[in-house]
Amino acid sequence: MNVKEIIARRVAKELNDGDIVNLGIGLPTLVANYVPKNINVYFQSENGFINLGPKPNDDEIDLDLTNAGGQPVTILPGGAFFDSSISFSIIRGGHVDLTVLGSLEVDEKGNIANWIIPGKMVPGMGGAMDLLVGAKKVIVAMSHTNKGKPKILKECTLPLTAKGEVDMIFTEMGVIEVTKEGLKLVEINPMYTIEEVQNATDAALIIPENLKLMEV
Amino acid sequence: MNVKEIIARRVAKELNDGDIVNLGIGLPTLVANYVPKNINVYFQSENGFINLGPKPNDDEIDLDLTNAGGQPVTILPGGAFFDSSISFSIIRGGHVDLTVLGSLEVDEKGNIANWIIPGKMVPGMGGAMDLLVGAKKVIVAMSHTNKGKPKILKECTLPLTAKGEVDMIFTEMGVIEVTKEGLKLVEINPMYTIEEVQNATDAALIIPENLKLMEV
Amino acid sequence: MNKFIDVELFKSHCRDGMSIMVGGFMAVGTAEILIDALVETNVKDLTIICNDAGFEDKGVGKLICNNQVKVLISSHIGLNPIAGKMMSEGKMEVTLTPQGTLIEQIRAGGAGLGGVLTRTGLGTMVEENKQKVIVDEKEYLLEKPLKADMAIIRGSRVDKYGNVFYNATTQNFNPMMAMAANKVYAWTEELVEEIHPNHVMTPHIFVNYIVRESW
Amino acid sequence: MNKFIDVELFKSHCRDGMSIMVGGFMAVGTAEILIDALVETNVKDLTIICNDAGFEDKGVGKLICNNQVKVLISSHIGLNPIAGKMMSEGKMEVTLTPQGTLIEQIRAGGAGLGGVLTRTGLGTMVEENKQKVIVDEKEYLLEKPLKADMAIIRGSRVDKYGNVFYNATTQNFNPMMAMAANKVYAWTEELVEEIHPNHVMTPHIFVNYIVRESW
Repeated sequence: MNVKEIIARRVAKELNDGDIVNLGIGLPTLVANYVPKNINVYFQSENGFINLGPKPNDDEIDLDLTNAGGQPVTILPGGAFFDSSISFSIIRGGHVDLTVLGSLEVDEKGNIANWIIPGKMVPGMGGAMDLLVGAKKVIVAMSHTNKGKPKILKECTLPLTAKGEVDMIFTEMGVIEVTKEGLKLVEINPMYTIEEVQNATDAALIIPENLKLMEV
Repeated sequence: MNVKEIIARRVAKELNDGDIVNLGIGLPTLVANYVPKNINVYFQSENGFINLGPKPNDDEIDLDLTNAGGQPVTILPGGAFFDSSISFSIIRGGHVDLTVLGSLEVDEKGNIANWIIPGKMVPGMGGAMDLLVGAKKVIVAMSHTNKGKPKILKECTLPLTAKGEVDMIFTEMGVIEVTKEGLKLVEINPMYTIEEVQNATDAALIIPENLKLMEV
Repeated sequence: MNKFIDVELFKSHCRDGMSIMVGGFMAVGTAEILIDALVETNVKDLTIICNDAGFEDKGVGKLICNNQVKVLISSHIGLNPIAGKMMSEGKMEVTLTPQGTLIEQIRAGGAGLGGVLTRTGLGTMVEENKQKVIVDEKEYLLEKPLKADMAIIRGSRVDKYGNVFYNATTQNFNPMMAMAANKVYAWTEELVEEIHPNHVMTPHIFVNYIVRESW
Repeated sequence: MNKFIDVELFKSHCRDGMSIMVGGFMAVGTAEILIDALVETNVKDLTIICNDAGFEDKGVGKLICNNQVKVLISSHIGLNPIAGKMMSEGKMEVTLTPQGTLIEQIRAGGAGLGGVLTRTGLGTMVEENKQKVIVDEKEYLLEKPLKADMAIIRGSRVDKYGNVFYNATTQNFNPMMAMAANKVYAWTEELVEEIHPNHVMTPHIFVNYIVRESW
């Protein structure tokens, strides 16, 4: 199992029956592959529909039906299309229970930076700022480091996407909760020691007595 | 021809091809009966559709299809239904070319009072305040006096529905334009003298050299 | 997730002091059966948000005439004389709001906006005690978002997932109210298997319960 | 009112310096034929308002790559590398706006609102030089309405009156842009006699011209 799979599998366990969920592009998209069989969750695609389904077979592609990345997808039974004003009313009005986003940096205040590297990469924020502010729960799903360099920081160095909106961070090393006291490691991947996780993290981690093992 | 007919017929001449029009309840509704044959105008019903048509025959009544007064009506070919947020975006966004409303009082500043008589009548403003502020052109269509008492005043005495939004006033006595200089009588019903019109009006009327006869 | 409940269960959800948004325009598009059920519960001190006061025997008018409404937020009460009487006698508090402002306030509540900036109501009683905001040298009234504990909506068709389709002018306030209330109860005459995703007017995620007279 | 024009007539309406709203999301729901026509006119100094920068060979990306765009107002430009290059070289001014804010700004333009009060963007670069408004002790950014000289929309079906129906995810920004621009040009693959009034997504009153390749 690779890093992305470990993370996506673990994040999927956070889903509750009936949840309305928005998954960011990249790693977060994989979460849809691991939804527990006994629950129904509804994926929203911010370009305008609910009940996002898997990719179509080549002979079933409908060019009018794409996800927020512009890729052909399907709509599951019971779905509905709407315009962008409704789509973002869903997002900003607090109707999304959970959003899962990738990130470049997250810090101990729950700040997140994932939309721009000045002078280098300027993709734009798309719907990320809206999702971060509007979703009831914000999960960051990402590799713990970038080529060995910590991505979980005391303070973000890149321009923020949102201030204090991140609730939890899931990486291949463990699960971290953003609390008022700081970042709390609540689960650890048994392949790593606490010391290794802390060394890969710029911010100080709070280690609770009941630190659990991350199911991988 | 009664007073209402005179007024409605004259107002109908203000309609231009392609106009989007909202008619208030009562006298203004009659304007729809006199639309010039050679033009198309589109009546909006603020409860949620465009291309408002005439009342249906008894055997054609659809209880799901009513006007802003809750009365059964029809929709003409090419019409469209929408929710109240779109309906009032049409009104407030400046997409209504012309609204025709009745009134209790209008004054020389273009102020209008037609939604409440404190202690007596409190129907509420419905969509009138939105129409007055949002429509490109506001026409008041009403009897010139109320039981002999002027309704066109120096200054409204009742609580305002909108400030300075009225463009023209049509009564059985004539047609009045609201100008920066004051109220200008631009047409007079040949059945009345200028003196009679002025006597029935509280505000001073500007009488232009080219005062026209109102077609009745 | 089974969203189906009967009228009796709906009644058990109704509480004194609740705020309730009721879709409909002069009772067209109002779920009368749910209003009747609310009358039967006799819950009191309700805050009702509805375009109008209905009629004495139709729409929210029935709640008003049964003395269940403490506060009414509405654009028009003229067709229900009892409402006007109760207002002037101080038995019911009425906030009269321009219709366009009212629908935008409800939309803002559902869409997470901080308020509505509008020119409607400037220079009138409507602006009293309200904040004003200047944008590019033009003045606007700031009208606050509206939310509610419950919304009662009426679908011409509802599918088993809770998707709603509204026919003709029954749409009016229903779709925006469905987005602005904590719990949304949809009543329908016609329950269907599935509404085509292109024709859904209120997506299922906004509908908590589908109420039928009995199951 | 005859709304039908061909592409040549459309081209004659295009001018240097115009502001143009273009519907579509990653070019899905974009009227490509009208973009091609705009490229052919070679009009310059355009202000383009679009969800994204499209691709180099798709959507508004074609206008950007042809050096016709002076200002781009958009939520995302990542899939068109030329756009990023032109931005960093100062050849094109780009205003990056959160997608939800962008659609609300367009809606506010069309609906006559003074602006949008949103928490999106607070504490980020997005809030720079913008007015903030406090409502009930909570802070909101004031984002201004957007309007344009022209909107280019794509209907899956358009009827002879100009009513528009959008299929699946082609809807996106199209309906709100149709309300916020001075002149609206609708292109469609399928011209029909009449769309049922319950299924119209953009009412005919917002559509000034129906453009087809030829008549």
